[in-house]
Amino acid sequence: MDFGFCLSPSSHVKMDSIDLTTFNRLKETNPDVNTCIACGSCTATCTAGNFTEMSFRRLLLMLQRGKEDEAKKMIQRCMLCGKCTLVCPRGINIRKILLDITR
Amino acid sequence: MIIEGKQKIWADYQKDIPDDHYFYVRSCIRQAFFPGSEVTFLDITRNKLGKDFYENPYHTTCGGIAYHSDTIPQETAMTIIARQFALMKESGYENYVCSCITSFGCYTETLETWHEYPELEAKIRQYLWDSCKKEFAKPKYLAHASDIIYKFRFEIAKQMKFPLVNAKTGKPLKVVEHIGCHYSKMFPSKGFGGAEYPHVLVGMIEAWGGEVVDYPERRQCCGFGFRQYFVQANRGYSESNTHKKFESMEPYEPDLIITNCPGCPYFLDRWQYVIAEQTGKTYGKNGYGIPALTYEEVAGLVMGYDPWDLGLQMHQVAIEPLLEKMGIPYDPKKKYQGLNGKDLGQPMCPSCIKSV
Amino acid sequence: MKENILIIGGGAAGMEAATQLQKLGLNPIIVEKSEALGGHIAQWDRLFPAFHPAKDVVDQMLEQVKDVKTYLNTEVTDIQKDNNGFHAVLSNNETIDAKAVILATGFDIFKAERKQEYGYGIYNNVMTSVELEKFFRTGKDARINNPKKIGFVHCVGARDVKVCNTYCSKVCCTTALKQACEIKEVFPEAEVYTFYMDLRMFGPGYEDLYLKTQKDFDVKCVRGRVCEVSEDMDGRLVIKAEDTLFGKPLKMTLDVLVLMCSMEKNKSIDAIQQKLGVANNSDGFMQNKDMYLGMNDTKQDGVFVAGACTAPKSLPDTVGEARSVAVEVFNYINNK
Amino acid sequence: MNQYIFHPFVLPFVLGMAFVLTYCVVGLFRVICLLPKDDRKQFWRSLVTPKTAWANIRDLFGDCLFHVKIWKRNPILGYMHSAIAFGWFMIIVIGHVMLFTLKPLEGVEVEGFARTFTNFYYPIFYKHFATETPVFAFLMDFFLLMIISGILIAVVKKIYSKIVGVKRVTKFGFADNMVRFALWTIFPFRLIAEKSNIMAFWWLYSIDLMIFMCLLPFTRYMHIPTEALFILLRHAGLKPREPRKGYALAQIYSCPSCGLCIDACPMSVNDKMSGNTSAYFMKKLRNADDKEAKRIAETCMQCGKCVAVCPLSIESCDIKMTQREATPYIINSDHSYLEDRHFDRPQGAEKSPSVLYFAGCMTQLTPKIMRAMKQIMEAAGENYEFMDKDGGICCGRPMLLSGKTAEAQAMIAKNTEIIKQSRAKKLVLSCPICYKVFKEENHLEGIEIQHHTQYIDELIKNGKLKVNKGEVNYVYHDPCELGRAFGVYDEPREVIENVGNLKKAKSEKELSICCGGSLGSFNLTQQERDEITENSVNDLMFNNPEQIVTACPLCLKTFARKSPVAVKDIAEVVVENI
Repeated sequence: MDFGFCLSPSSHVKMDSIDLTTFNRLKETNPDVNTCIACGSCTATCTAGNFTEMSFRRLLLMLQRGKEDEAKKMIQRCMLCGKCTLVCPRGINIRKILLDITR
Repeated sequence: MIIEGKQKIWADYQKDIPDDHYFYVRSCIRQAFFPGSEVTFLDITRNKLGKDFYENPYHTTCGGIAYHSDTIPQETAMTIIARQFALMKESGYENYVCSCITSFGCYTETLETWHEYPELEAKIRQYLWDSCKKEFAKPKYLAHASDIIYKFRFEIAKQMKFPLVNAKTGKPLKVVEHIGCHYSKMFPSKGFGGAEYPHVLVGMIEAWGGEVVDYPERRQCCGFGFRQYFVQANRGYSESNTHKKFESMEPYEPDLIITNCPGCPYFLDRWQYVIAEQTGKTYGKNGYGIPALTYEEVAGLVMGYDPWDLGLQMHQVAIEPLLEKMGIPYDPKKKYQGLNGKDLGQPMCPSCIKSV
Repeated sequence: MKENILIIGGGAAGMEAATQLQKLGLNPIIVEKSEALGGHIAQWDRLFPAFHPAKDVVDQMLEQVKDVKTYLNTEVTDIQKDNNGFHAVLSNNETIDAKAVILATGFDIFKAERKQEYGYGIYNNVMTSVELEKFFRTGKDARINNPKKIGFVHCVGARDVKVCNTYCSKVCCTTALKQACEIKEVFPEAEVYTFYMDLRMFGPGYEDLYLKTQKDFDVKCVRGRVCEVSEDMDGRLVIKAEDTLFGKPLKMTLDVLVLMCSMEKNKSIDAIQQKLGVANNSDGFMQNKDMYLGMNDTKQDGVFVAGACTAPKSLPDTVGEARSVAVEVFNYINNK
Repeated sequence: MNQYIFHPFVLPFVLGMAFVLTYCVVGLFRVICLLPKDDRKQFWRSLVTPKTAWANIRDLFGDCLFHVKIWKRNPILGYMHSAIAFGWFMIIVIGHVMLFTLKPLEGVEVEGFARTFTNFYYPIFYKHFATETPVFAFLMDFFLLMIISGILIAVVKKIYSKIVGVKRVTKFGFADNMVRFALWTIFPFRLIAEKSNIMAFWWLYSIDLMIFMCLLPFTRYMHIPTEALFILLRHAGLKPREPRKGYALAQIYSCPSCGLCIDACPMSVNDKMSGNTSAYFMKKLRNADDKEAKRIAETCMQCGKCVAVCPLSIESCDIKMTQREATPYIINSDHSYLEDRHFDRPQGAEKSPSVLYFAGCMTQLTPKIMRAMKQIMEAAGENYEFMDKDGGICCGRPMLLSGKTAEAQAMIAKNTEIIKQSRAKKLVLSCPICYKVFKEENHLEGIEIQHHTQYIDELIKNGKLKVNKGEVNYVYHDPCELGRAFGVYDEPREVIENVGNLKKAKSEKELSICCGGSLGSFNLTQQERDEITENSVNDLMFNNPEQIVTACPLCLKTFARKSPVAVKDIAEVVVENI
């Protein structure tokens, strides 16, 4: 029966059931991923971010919140220019992490 | 769960309710949704408990729906409320009892606002005079009708015929209590038990032999939300709220939901049908739903009122399994007969949720 | 003859002030309401940022005040001032005459049950940071049974107009990270989350602790305040918060929730404080003369303050103030 | 067969020789077959083209026999190598010459197959079978002693490498050590055998030869036969395409693991990182250790210094790139959002700019370079325009470095399109990383591409830009992608000499040490990079300059972290002296 409306999906991130395989795999080779302090420098300087919604800070969070599909879509925008790595105050090897996600 | 912790909070959030002589105002929508509830309330309080309840035939809506839907400004809503108070004053009462939670919220909000901004009260006083030539007095006590039942829950328990107990097994029924958001979430001190662990319905359930279910989404709104429900495209949000609650309470296998707000029982009841149609899922046993009743209906049931006199046939979720559990006799043939014995006609049966 | 200085409160501030006053040739007298010196710090297991045993510090302090005249289980019930100084009556009916009074009354821990939505005292597995510290000391707490997921809520009773505490309690952020590391040490397999509004790592080595927490202990810091806690059928805790950095609400089940309770003004001294004419500031703590150069002075001649009675303070802050108050009092006595 | 013509002790040698010859022929066949078709054609053609043929002959002698490059780098090592290689070669040649000039002993004549077979080992063991004339005797002894002198140096180098000026040497496995030991002992045994004619030493000599030749294909000494092929392939102008096939394979086997690249590599600041150097990379490839080869390939900063110092000019950087390209990606890039990017012609500008300036991503992080360039172009009265004032598109070099060639090409094409839209005659770049891409990848025919060092040098030389000579002592750091990649060494130095005093660094030009910030490496951590930077800064500070000047925004940012003196871009220094 068409009621003209339907159940809207929950916007909650359900931490009990999210799949962290990719993030955990990443963590093994890049312990850096844990040290992000979400300052957003990477996003602000991003060459691709100048034209798109690319944000490494958010991308890391997506992986930690089970939004792997969104993360994979976002990472396609990256030009690997490495500016993010240069500005990261925690010295995270962002370019390596980005490459590792795509391989 | 540490019950002592709750009891401490309940003790902290108590309020004075006068013993007698109340001015009663009705809810706009309850009379349509659950027509037996207010009648039962008045019958219990007047005839079973011997209290003086006065209804002024000139009272109107409190304006809450329009106010919360942003169709009238606050001053208008306040002036409507001021007129209700004027009626109370004219009738010689000072204890104001409303049937509706939205109204209760509006009255509380108005009184608190006037308390903080006396100039606004003066302005409303002028508006009321200009428009109706009436003068109001602020009620000495403001209570919601469920507060009254709460206050007299033990008196009711004394007259109880069918406690909230499974008649066959002797085990208490598992009851979900759902409080209307505007009962105490805005002003925690105005509700029995406060905002986080309200006691008003819990007190009734415990007094009448039931067992309260405290499930993770207990605090969640039923999803009525005027703006959500009134616009068809937004109704999905409303339904989703209810859905979330049912998903959360399902593992506890509750026998009954008891509510104190006009919207909540309606939505907790009707959405079960919509969810069943859309997802094929029902939350009661054997394809039934979970009955969602008003506190007056529950009070009526335990006191031995005839289920059809209480208007329980107006519920979407079939009430019969609950009646059987509680051992309440009922005549299935009379389900769709009016008070005058005339056939009301039977509703269509939904495909996914059992209605008989 | 050595001048008497009355110190109310035998915590870190009181003990350290007494030590220094003694060295300066004055006669400090400590009045402590509880049964032992040490104050809150004596209840602590280890101190941030370097996980130093608190007992070490307390023992050193106790050693230094062993010759100081100390009243335990004693409160000041009355105090009067005249030209000769202060005359205090103690709860044991003794009287003390002193030339100056130091209020070193410290703080109280915020009563977690006041944040009803967190269900402290209602849900079995909600505990406070103080209780967790006790667990670290004693290894015993009925609520901690090999937990798989542990959450910390920052700012409980701080930065919260709903409990009338708008100030930041300063030390809870660092304490939370310290405790997160410690619980991870005890249960290495557990997932540990902290829910913070801002992480205020204000001191030397604190930011390093933060990095260590993230890198070595894999503690997950979520920016967002827990808004609601409930219990599921198994007695585990279901919490809701927003991950504000991600912009989405978040829901998870935890085995233990630790509430980082803020510091509040110690109200048991209110009556004496009033008699001494020391006002409170807008945060409800004692008002000092000014926050830059007069932090140990009050508007009342001869009445001094030190430590967390004026604002939430860390141990080093408190010790620093205790030392400076000793100099202030020394100068006050000598210039009289 | 006469007993004097044959003795069983020649058999181990014959066996070893047969094995190594077979192996080499099969290997040669494999390398040539695994070349892509076009490459193979190109190779055959090069063998008959006079120019390349001459180069082949020159290098075969110069490199394989005389080791001219090692002589230039380090005379002691040069002598060591050529003593062994050339001496051995001469012994073989003279031995064969003797075969034709001398009659075998006792007038025994052998014909047919027996004769050929005899020739196979005769020159190697002739002393046992024949007596030579004094001239030959002298020559043979001379070269034998020459070899032994080379081996002596090798032994000393092994015991204490610093005597010969080598800090780090390659660490070897069992087979390599065995062969080395065999090599060291072959000639002393021969000497003893020849002088004493004791059978045991002839046996030892022959067995040594066998060990050497049988293990040769599995060790670094394989470079002896392979190098010749590698020289031919290199002169054919081939590029490695896959990490372990064709041309790359020839290079892998040509690497002698001499370890010159280890000392040269900027990463050799500590033992752990020195394992990332090219010598080890080639070794891992030879051993088919793909995991390690991949790791090293991705750790390399691609500064090119190992190639610059390699006596064989093995293109290890290119092979590492093929290794990177071989790593598959599961997520492809999508840069479709760049499609509608175009050249933003400034409002009111009717004329096309004559100079188009592309700052590049890295220069966006060093705005002072952009500002200085602006001031220089203003001062020179140039008609210029910025290409990426509001953020441009990455040049594509980082994508190339990550092995994503196709994706990089899309970005390169877009930038080409934008440059062409501008109708500028000249493209000036501040970033050597971009410069490399624009020079090598973008098809910008008719547009002159200059790095700003070249551009400023030109402006000064043609008088458009007037500068004053200041008193400051500068040292210039050669960015890898400008210096080693394109040999732009003189222009920046001339510019600096125009505005101040140029001090020398310890290592200059093609030996300059990467700053450590290179985009080439994926794996280096910040701490590791910092160590490299510190070492590079120390090298630059050799003559106590007052300021470090570089010409790359990335070097600038990297040095600034660690330098005790001010670090400036060449453009800034020029602006200060206009």
